[in-house]
Amino acid sequence: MLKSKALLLSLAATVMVASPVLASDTLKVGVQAPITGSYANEGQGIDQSVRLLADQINAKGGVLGKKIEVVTCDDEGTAMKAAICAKDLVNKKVSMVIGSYTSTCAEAAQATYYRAGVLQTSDGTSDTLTEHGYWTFFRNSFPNSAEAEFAANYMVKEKAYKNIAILSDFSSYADGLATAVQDAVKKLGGNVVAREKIKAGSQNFTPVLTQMKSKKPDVIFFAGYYSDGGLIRSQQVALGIKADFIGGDANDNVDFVKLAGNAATGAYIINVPTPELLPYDLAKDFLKAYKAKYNMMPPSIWTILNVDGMRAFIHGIEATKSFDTKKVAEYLHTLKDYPGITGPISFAADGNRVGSGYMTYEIQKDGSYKIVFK
Amino acid sequence: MMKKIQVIGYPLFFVVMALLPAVLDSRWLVVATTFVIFTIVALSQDVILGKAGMFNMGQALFFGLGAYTTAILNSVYGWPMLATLPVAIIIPALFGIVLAGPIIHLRGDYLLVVTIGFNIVFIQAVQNNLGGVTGGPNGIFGLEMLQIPGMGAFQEAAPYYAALFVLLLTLFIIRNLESSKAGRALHYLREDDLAAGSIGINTRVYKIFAFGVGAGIAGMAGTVFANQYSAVSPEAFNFLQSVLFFSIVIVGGSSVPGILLGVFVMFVLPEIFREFATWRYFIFGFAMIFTMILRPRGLWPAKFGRIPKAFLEKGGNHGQQ
Amino acid sequence: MASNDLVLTNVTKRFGGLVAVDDLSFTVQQGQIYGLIGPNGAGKTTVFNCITGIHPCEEGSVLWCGEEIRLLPTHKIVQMGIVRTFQTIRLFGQMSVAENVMSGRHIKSSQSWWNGIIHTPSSKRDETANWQVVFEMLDFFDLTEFAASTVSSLPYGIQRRVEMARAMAVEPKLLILDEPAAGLNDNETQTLIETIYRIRDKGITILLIEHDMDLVMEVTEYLTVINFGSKIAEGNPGEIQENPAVIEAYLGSEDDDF
Amino acid sequence: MDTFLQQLVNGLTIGSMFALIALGYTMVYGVMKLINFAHGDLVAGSAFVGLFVFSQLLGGEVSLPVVIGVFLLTIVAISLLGFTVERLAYRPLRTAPRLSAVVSALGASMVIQNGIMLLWGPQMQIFPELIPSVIWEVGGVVISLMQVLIMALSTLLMVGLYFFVEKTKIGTAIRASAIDQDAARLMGINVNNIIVTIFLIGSSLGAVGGLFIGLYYRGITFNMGWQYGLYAFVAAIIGGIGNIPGAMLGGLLLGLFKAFIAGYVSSTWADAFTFILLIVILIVRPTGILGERVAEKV
Repeated sequence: MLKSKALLLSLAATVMVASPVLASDTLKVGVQAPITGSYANEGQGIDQSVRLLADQINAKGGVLGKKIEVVTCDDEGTAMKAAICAKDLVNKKVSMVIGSYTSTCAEAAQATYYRAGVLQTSDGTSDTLTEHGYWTFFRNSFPNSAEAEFAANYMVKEKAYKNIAILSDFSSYADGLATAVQDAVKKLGGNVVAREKIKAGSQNFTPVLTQMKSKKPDVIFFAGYYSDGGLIRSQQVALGIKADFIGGDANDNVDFVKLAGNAATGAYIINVPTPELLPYDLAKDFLKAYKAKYNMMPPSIWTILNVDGMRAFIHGIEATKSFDTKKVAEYLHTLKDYPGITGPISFAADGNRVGSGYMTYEIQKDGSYKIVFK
Repeated sequence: MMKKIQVIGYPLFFVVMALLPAVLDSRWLVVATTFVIFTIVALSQDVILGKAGMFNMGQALFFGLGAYTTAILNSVYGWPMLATLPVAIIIPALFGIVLAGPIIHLRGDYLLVVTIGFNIVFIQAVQNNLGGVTGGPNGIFGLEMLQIPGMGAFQEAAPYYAALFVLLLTLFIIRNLESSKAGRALHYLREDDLAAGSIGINTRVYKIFAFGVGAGIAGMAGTVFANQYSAVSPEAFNFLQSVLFFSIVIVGGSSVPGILLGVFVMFVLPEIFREFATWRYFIFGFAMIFTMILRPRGLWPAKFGRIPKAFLEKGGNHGQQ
Repeated sequence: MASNDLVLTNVTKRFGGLVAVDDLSFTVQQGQIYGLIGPNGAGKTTVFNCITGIHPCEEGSVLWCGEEIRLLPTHKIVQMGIVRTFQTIRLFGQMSVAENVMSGRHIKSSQSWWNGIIHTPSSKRDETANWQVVFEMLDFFDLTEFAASTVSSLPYGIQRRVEMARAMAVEPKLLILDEPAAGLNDNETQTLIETIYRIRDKGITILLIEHDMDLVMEVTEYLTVINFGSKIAEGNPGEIQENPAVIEAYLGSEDDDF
Repeated sequence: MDTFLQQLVNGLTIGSMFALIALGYTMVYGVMKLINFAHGDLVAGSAFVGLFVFSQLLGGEVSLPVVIGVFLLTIVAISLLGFTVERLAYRPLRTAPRLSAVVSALGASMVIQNGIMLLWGPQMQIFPELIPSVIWEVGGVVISLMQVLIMALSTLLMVGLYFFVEKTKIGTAIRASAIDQDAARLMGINVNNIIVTIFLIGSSLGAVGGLFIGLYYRGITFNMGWQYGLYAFVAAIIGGIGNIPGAMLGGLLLGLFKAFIAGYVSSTWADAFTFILLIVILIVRPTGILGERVAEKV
């Protein structure tokens, strides 16, 4: 009896403490992104654009009358920090999380969000992200397998390369993409002459490239990040390897061109459109606002994809007139062609974004992109 | 002084630790759990580095081996978490023994680089998905979490209590080690390898023993770590982690309170000062330098003179501080 | 072959091109106090290192109790009952006197390696019994009052006693002392002489190197003199003092210890 | 065969850089018996200072005097930084237990690494293209002007250092201090000055290494010092730490190992094989290839 009384008291205390929070009428949106570390500019881009979108929505009166409050946690691009971030954000009672940039960090945090019923959207392209059956997770980009099919089709059918060399780093995203490309190429009857791995950030890739040279590839497909891709391209040219270079989506970053220098000219990159090339009015408006607020362009398309993820969540809340994440998720799993900055947004039942907006770009002398294949 | 701490300090410490989950939110509970786990690893590192005086900078390898053993047994073979514990002790311990065998005759810095090497080889092996069971660069996710029956709402604190229990077990082992022939042999060979041999200690065997015990305890920590995150990934065991454990033992000093302080200073403080994100490690480096200058033997150095009380009362107390 | 003798036959030890010990033979009989003397750099300590396995010799044989120990590792030789002290004291500096002496009980202790992890009633009994011996040993060397002191903080003379106590804790059959009187004052040296006799009275054979000729001539029963690694004389103290080769060696080297 | 020769060139290029950096470790170790963990971060710092000197101080226009100016100013700045590290982090610990000095070195490494991050940010910076990217193809082997420069300048510096240590009075004093500091002091050698000298020389060589990294790879990050430091340290150990020709040999060997292992054995296991080789070398020769075996005096 005494015990239950104590329980009641403490419950009352909790309510008293908690009620001001409820009364504040905010919708908490978490950002889990690498604010520091190797992918800092991507992480900061995500954070900035989420804050911009929140400001825009708040200016229009918020979501169902609630203002959006953004809470950011820096996962430094490491899985362990991501796991801590997840608990932190859940603890701060966010109802949705935007991020993270890398598949590894998104995956390390997934289970925690799932258990807490917090919606999560990430640009991570690793296929495994949507294989756990978590109803809370929505991918705002397109999975590796979609990119792999596109890349294989481009290399084997469009360009008819005879010898294809594939290179990746050790990260789950890159290794997964490279393996998917390898499988897709084989399925189309292409010939993979080399499949090698490099250590991200190790700078000296000449031994691997030299060895590839002896296999006489017509093309080198690099699945990995721009910070290595730029160097690989420049070292490839310095070694006199005549093969074409195709970089996977994560090479799509302004630093790729800076790192590769003159060698960047003629390199191909496969990705969904870069921010500047998005044909939609929504995109033009958002980029203009971004430029006005931060005096720079978003670092890459990934930033914008994450914004679209958040927009879909907000739309879900408004359409269901509910903050119940379960209801919102149910609605989103059947979402069809909701207009997005990066094109129409549709989700499959497993949380994958439906469609494939991939294109191949060729880097021009002035560093700009030219679409060569859609 | 020392005595007082053992009599009052330890029980007090454990009471405080046992009550912590009641006041911590879930983020700080994660930090507290990791604090306990890192303490276990640092204690295991201390067996090799502090007690036996061997420059080991690869302790994360044994920690990782334990974690991966648990993760693989749980995810691939479906063993319950708790059942993996003995295997997660034995496998790292065996690795410790086998790896130490050919290298323990190496002098200080050579040993240091070889242990770093082992650590790097291990990381590359798990990244390359050795045997198809390590999950590659991603690691292994979605492990079962140890449930403690009857904890109800406190279930979130289960990994914390599991870690705390293992810490208790570790302290029990360390205490036994200190008052045993084998434990003293480690101190002797640290102080003077040759003199230790000259009174009949088989230094080679005891150096390997130190690696075995250190690796076994680290493996145990690995199990609770895998349990806490319900995941393992290669980067959590890379050699920079080994550097952290190495620094903890030296900064703290080779004693139990020293190591607790060391883990607090080297792991918890940076978490507390998260807001100063970019500045914290900069200032931290300075703190490490000044700690070493001001207290070259660590914040709380090991004290010797562990003589059974009964004999001390008989003998003089001359010179005892 | 007498059972508990130490027999060196044609022992040769080289360091690179340098012959440190050259074809040396001598026999230490059970119960003797045996002296090994010679000028500085004659190779005396090297002989000890050969016997105790620290630097095994390449040629010759070292027999102990009828067994060849030339190539055995140090710790095995200790287990067979040969224990030494060092010219430059080698104690476990940060540890207490009692812990230092306890190290000598290592090979006498019945604990297994796994008792380092879990104690058993018998390991606890063993532990207590060994501490008992340590305190007897401290008593024997008059060190009880320093039991808990850190060794490195003690004066030199006391450290010498601790080192001997540690060696004696092993319960050796043969005790090898490398310049036990070095750095001791007259009083301490006198105590040392008495101690050596008391050790011998326990039935322990003693082999020693010493520069203090008064001490050597007083305590030893038999002597071997070496110079440049080879034997130049052997005999009882009286004979050695008369031996012209020995006088030549010491005077020739202008060694003022003699 | 072309591939083999190409790998040889690759290996010698990276090996020369390792050797330059390894010299800094080995010289400090020789005299102080201390692993200078901050050395790798000095190397990283050098690339950033070089970037700053070029773009902020010397106007950002490429010309030969400017390139020489970048090298000289950076070397001066980094050797001063090395000097400061010695004063602040190592000198107060000269009589302390060895492990405390190791941790102090780790602390210094952390300070420099995070200092770079605070000054230049966490993003990768792009090093300017100071050397024209000229390449030649000789019988199927491609070699760039940058590679030739790296190998030539490294060789020159190493030969110079060798003669400095072997033939000059200061060099003799360095060798004497390495063998026995106390005896050297008794012979009238100011060991403090010798230590300052080796820190200045070691940091200068590291500075050149850092500039090479910037020039050759272009992309520089604040935390890249760790990996170069680790590999250079391994090179010094392979050669026999404390031994100057050993560091040169170790650096070149390590560069070649890495090239041939990544090339011929497996790129996915490159690191593992490198360290397995190191371990095997140390098991066979416990003090490195040119290291001396020291018997403990009893």
